[in-house]
Amino acid sequence: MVGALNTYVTPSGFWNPILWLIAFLISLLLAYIIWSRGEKSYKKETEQVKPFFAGNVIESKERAHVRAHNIYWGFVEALRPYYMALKRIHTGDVNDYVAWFIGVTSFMLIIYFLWGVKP
Amino acid sequence: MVETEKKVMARKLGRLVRAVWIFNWFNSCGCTELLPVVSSRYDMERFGLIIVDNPKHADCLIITGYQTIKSIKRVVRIYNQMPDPKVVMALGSCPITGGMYWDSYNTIKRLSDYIPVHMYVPGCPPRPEAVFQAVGLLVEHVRKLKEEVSRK
Amino acid sequence: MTEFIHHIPALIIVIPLLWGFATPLIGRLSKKGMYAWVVTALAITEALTIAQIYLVLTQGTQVYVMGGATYNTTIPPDSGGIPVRIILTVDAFSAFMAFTAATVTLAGGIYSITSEEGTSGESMYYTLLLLMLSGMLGMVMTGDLFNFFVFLEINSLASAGLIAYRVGKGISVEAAFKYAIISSVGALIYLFGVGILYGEYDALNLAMVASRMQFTGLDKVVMALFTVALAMKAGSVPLHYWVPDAYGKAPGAISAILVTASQASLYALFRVCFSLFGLGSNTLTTGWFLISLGLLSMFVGVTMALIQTDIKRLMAYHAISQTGYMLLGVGVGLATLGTAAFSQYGLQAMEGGIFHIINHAMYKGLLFLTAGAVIYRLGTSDLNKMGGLAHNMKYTTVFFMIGALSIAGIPPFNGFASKLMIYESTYLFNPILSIIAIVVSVLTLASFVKVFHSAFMGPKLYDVKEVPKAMLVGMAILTSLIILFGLFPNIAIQYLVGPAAKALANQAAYISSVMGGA
Amino acid sequence: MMYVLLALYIIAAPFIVGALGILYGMVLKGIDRKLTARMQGRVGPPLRQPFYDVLKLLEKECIIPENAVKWLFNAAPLIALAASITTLLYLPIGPFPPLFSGNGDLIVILYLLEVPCLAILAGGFAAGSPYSTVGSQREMVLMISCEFPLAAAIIALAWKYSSIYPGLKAFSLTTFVNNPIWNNVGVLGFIGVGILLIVMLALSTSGLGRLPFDIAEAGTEISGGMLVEYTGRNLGILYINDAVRVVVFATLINAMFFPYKLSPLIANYVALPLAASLTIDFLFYLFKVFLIAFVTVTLMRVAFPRYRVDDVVKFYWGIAGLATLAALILIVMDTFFGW
Amino acid sequence: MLGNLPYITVVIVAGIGIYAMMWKRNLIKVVIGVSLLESAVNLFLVSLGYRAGGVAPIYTNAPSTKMVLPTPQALTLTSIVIGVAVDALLLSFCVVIYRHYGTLDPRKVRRLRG
Repeated sequence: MVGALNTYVTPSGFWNPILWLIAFLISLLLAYIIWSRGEKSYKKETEQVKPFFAGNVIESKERAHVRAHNIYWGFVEALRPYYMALKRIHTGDVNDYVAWFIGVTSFMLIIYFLWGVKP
Repeated sequence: MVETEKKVMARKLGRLVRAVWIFNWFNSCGCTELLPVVSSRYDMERFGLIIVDNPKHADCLIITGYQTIKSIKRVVRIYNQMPDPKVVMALGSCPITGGMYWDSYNTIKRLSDYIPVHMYVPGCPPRPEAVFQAVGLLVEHVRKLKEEVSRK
Repeated sequence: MTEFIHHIPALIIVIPLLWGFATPLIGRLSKKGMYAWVVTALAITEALTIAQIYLVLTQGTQVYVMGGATYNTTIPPDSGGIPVRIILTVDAFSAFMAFTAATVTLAGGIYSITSEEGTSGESMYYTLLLLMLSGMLGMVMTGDLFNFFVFLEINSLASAGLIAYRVGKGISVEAAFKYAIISSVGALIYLFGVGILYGEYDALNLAMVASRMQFTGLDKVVMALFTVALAMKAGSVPLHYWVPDAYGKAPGAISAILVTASQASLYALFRVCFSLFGLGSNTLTTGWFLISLGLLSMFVGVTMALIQTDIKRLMAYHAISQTGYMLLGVGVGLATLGTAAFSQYGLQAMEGGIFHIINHAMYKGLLFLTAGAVIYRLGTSDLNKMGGLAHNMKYTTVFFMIGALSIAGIPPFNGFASKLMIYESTYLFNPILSIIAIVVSVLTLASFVKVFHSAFMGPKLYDVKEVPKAMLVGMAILTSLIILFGLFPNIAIQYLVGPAAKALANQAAYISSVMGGA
Repeated sequence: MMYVLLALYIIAAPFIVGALGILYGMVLKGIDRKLTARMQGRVGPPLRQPFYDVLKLLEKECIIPENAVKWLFNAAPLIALAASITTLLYLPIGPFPPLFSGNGDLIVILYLLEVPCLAILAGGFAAGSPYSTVGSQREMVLMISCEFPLAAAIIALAWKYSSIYPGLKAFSLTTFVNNPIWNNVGVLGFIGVGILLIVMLALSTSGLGRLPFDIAEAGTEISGGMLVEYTGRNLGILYINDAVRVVVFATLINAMFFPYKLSPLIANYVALPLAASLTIDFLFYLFKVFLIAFVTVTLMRVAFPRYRVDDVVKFYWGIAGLATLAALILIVMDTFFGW
Repeated sequence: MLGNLPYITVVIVAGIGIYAMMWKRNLIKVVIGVSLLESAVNLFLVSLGYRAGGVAPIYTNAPSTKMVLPTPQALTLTSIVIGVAVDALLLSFCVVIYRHYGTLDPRKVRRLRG
C-alpha cells in the first residue's frame, strides 16, 4: 500500500492519483449521505416523466434527440475565418497531398541549410 | 388520511412553505398587476418566493387570466409535470367563473374542472396584497396541520 | 534455455511473420482453429516483448546479429571494424515501443475475431494483420537503415491492404489509395536519404553511420529528407491529410492498430533526431522543428475534429492532435539536449512525451474499438444517425467514457499523468507551449462530449444488443491498462518510460552498444 | 501506528473540508441574494433561505425522465459535488496549508474545476430532453472559451515563480502562499499581474455560470438549460454543488493573489497566542472569500445582462485571451529586464 | 561532367516523377509518377557503387580485376521487388476505384475531404 502512495513528481509539481481517488470516493460518500436523505419516489408512467417541452408533446423519440451537426455553433461562429481557411486546405485531392509533402521537404531543406548544423 | 401520511404531508408542506418556487402561467390581463409582486415595492422574495423557469423545479403553479381551449391542454400537461408536493393558485376572476369572458365560445369557465386548484385569488386583476394573503392562508393551513399532527 | 533468451529479438519479428502466412492453411481446416492460432501468435509475441523489456532493464541494450557467428558478434574479426550484417539493436526505448505495438495488436486481434466473423476473406485479414504487426516490430527494433525501409514498406503495404479490405462502395479503396501513394512516396524519399548516407559513409548500420557522421552539406539534405518523410508517416499536421482518410475508413480493429503503426514511424523520427544526428546537428533547429510540428498538429488536429460528423474521422483527427503532444514533449527534450536545462526539465519533458505514446496507444485504441462496436451494431458511422445507444449497450458506453475521459486528461486516468508531465516541463522552455497544450486538451474533451452525446445519449432510438463477448474482452484489456497506468504512473515511469527516455537521450551508449563489441 | 493516523487523516479531511465548503457556501449564497435584493431596492430573503431551499428540495419527488440513461442521470450530481469538495482539499484554507499539500498542484486543481461542469453536462445529455441537450452544448462552449485565459493566467504566474525561485515547485500552491506575487514583481510585472487578477475574476463568474455568462442555464431562453430535468434531491445536490463552487473559486483566487495574513500586523501591537492568531487569520480568510464572491457574483449579476453564445467565446478568446498574453509578455519583460 | 552524369539523370527522372504525381489529372499517371520516382532512387543506389573499370560482383570464378561494390546492388534488388509490390497494389486500387467512381480524376475521386 505504501508503494502506491508515493507521489508522482514532475519538474515543478506533484500528483498522487491514489490519494486523489480515496479523497474523491470519500467525498462521493459524503454527497451520497446528503442525497440519500431526500425523497426517492416519483410517479413512474405518468405525464411526469415526459421531457419538458414548454407544455407541448414531442411527437416521436426521433425528434426528441437533438442532432450534433452544429453542436459548437458558438465556437465555430467565433472562429469563422479560421475554419473557412481550414476547410479550403483539406481538399482530399491526392495531388495536393504530394504537393504538400514536396513543399514541406523543400522548406525544411532551406531551414536545415541555414541552421542545420552547429557552426 | 392515515395518521403517518398526515405527518409526512405536514413535514413536506412545512418545508415547502418557507421556500415556495413559483412557475407562473401569466398569459392575460392578470399578469400586468402581478409585476409589482416581483419588483422592489412588494418584493415577494422576502418570503422566499422566487420565479423559476420550468415546472420541474417549481412547487406552486400560478395561473392568471382566462384559459383558452388550446392553452388548457398545456396547463394540464405542465401541472402533471410538476413534482409532488405542489400547490396551484388561480389568480383573477377568470379562472374562478370565467370572469368577463363568461359567455365567450373558446374560453374555459372553471379551472377546477381540469386541474385541482388549491387557492383562488379573486379580483380582476387581483392586487399584490391579495397574492400575499393567499400565501399567508397557505402558511396558516400548514401551521394548523402541524399543530393537529403534533397534538396526536 | 539461456540460448533461447538471446534469440528473443529475432523471434519477436519472425513469429508473427511465419504465423501470419500459415493462417490461411489453418483457416481452411477449421474456423475456430484459426482464431486460436491467431490469438496464440499475438499472445506469444506479447509475452516475448514483456520478456524483452525485462532483459533490456536487467542486461542493458540487447543486440542481435542476423546470421552472425554468435548472437552478438557485431563486428566480425576479419571485417576491420565495420558491422557487416543486419543488426537488431533493442534498447529500452525500442523495447517499450514493441510492447505498446504488441499490446494494442493483441487487443485488436481478439476484438476482430467477432467483428470480422462471417465476412469474406477472413483468413487473409489475419495474415495481413500479423504481417502488419511484424512490420511494426521490425521498424521498432532494427538498427539498420535500409532494413528499416523494408519493414516500413511491409507495414505500409499490409495496412493499405487492410484499409481497403471492406470496399464499402469504393470509399475505403480511395482512402487506401491515398494512404499507399503518400506512404510509398515518403518511403522512397527516405530511401533516397539512405542512399546518400551509404554513398558518404559506406555503411548502413545506424550506429556505424552515427559514429562516422561529419555533418557535411549532404548530411543536411539527409536530415531534411529523413525528418520530413518520417514526420509524414507519423501523421503530423502539414502532412497529415492521409490520416483521417486512412483511419476513418479502416475496418474496426485496424484503425486501432494503425495508430501504433504511425507511432512506430514517430519512434523512427525520434531515433533519427537523437541517435543518428544527436548533438552534432543543431539540436535547437531540429528541436524547434519537432515543437512546431507538435503545436500545429495539436491545434489544427483538434479544431478540425470539432466539426466532423463521422465518428471514426473525428477520432482520426484526435490521433493527429495527440501525436502533437508527443512531438511537443520530446521536441523540448531535443531542443535542450546537451544544455544544463536538459537535466532540469528536458529529460522530464521527454519522459512525458514518451509516456504519452503508450497512453495514447491505449486510449486511442480503446476509442477506435468502441467506435467499431457502434458501427458493428448500427451499420453507419455518421454521428447524426446515431442516438441513445447507452440504454442497451452498457459496457461499450462505460468503455467509451473511460477512453474519452483519459484522452481529455481528466485526473484519475492515464492521459492526465503524461499530460501533467508535459505541461509542467515544457512551460519552462516557453510558456506559450503549455498554454496551447492545456487549451487543446479541453477542445479534445469538447469533441468527445459531442460524440458521447450524439452516439450514446438521448432517447432509445435503436433496440440494438450489446456487442459479442470477444469485442468486450479486447476493449477490457486496453481499459485495464489505462486504469493501471492512470493510478500507478510512478511504476510506469520507473520501469517503462524512464529507461526509454535515458536510452533515447544517450547517443554514445547506443553507438557503443553496437560498435563497442559485445 | 503512523498508517492508522494517516488513514484517519485521509478519511477525516474530506468531511472537514466538505462541511466548511457546504456551510460557508450556503451562507455566502444567502448573503449574495440579500445584497442583490438590497442593490435593487428590495428587502431580500432571510440569510437562512438557501438552507430552506435545500431542505424543501430534498422533500420533493425525484423524477427520472423516460428518455434518461438512469444510472448516469443520478450519478452526475453526486460526482459534481464530490469533485467540488475534492478541489477544496488541494486549496489552502486561510492560515492552514492545503490538507493534501504534497499531493496535488495547480494543474490538478485546474482539471478539478472542470470535472463538476463535465459531470453536470453529462447529466444534462443523459436526460435526453431537447432543452437539457442544448443547455449542455452551451456549457461545453463556455468551458472551452474560459479555458484559454485560465490556462494562460496559471502558466504566466507559475512561469514567474519558476524564474524567481528555481528551487521551489512553481505549480504548488504553497509556493504561491509563502511568497505572494505582488511583492516580488517590478512595475511592468505589477501591471501584468493586475490584468491577470481582473481576468481571473471574470473567469470565476463564467466558471460558476453566473449571470453575464450563464448561457448554460439561461432561465428565459432554454428554461433552466442543463438542469431542466433535475428535480427534488438531485436538484438539491446541484444547488449545494453550486454553493461549494463559489467557495472553491474564491479560495483559489485568494490563494493566488491575496495570500496575506492579518495576524502579523496585530502581533506587533499585542502579543497573540497561537490559537488567537489562527482564528483571526481564518476570519480574515472568510472575509476575503466573501469579498471576492461579492465582486465576482453579486456585482456581475446586478450589473450585466446575459451574453450571446458566440459573444462569450469572442470575449474570452478575444479580449480576455489577448489580455492574458499581454500580461504574460509584461511578466516576461519584467523578469528579463527587471524594471 | 561525365563522372556525375548518372546523378543528373536521377534528378531529372525524379523531377518528372514528382511532376507527374503533383499535376497529372489521372490516377494511373500518378501511379506512373510513383514508379518513376522509385526507378530514379534505384538508379541512384546503383550508380553509388560504380567503380571505373569494375566488373559485375560475381565471386564464383571471377576474373582478378576490380569489382563494382555489391551492397548497393543488393539494396536495389530489394527496392525493385518492393516497387513491384507497391505498383501492383496501387494499380489494383485504381481498378476498383474506377469500377466504383466511374472516373480516375483526382479532383472527382475525393469524397473524403474536410
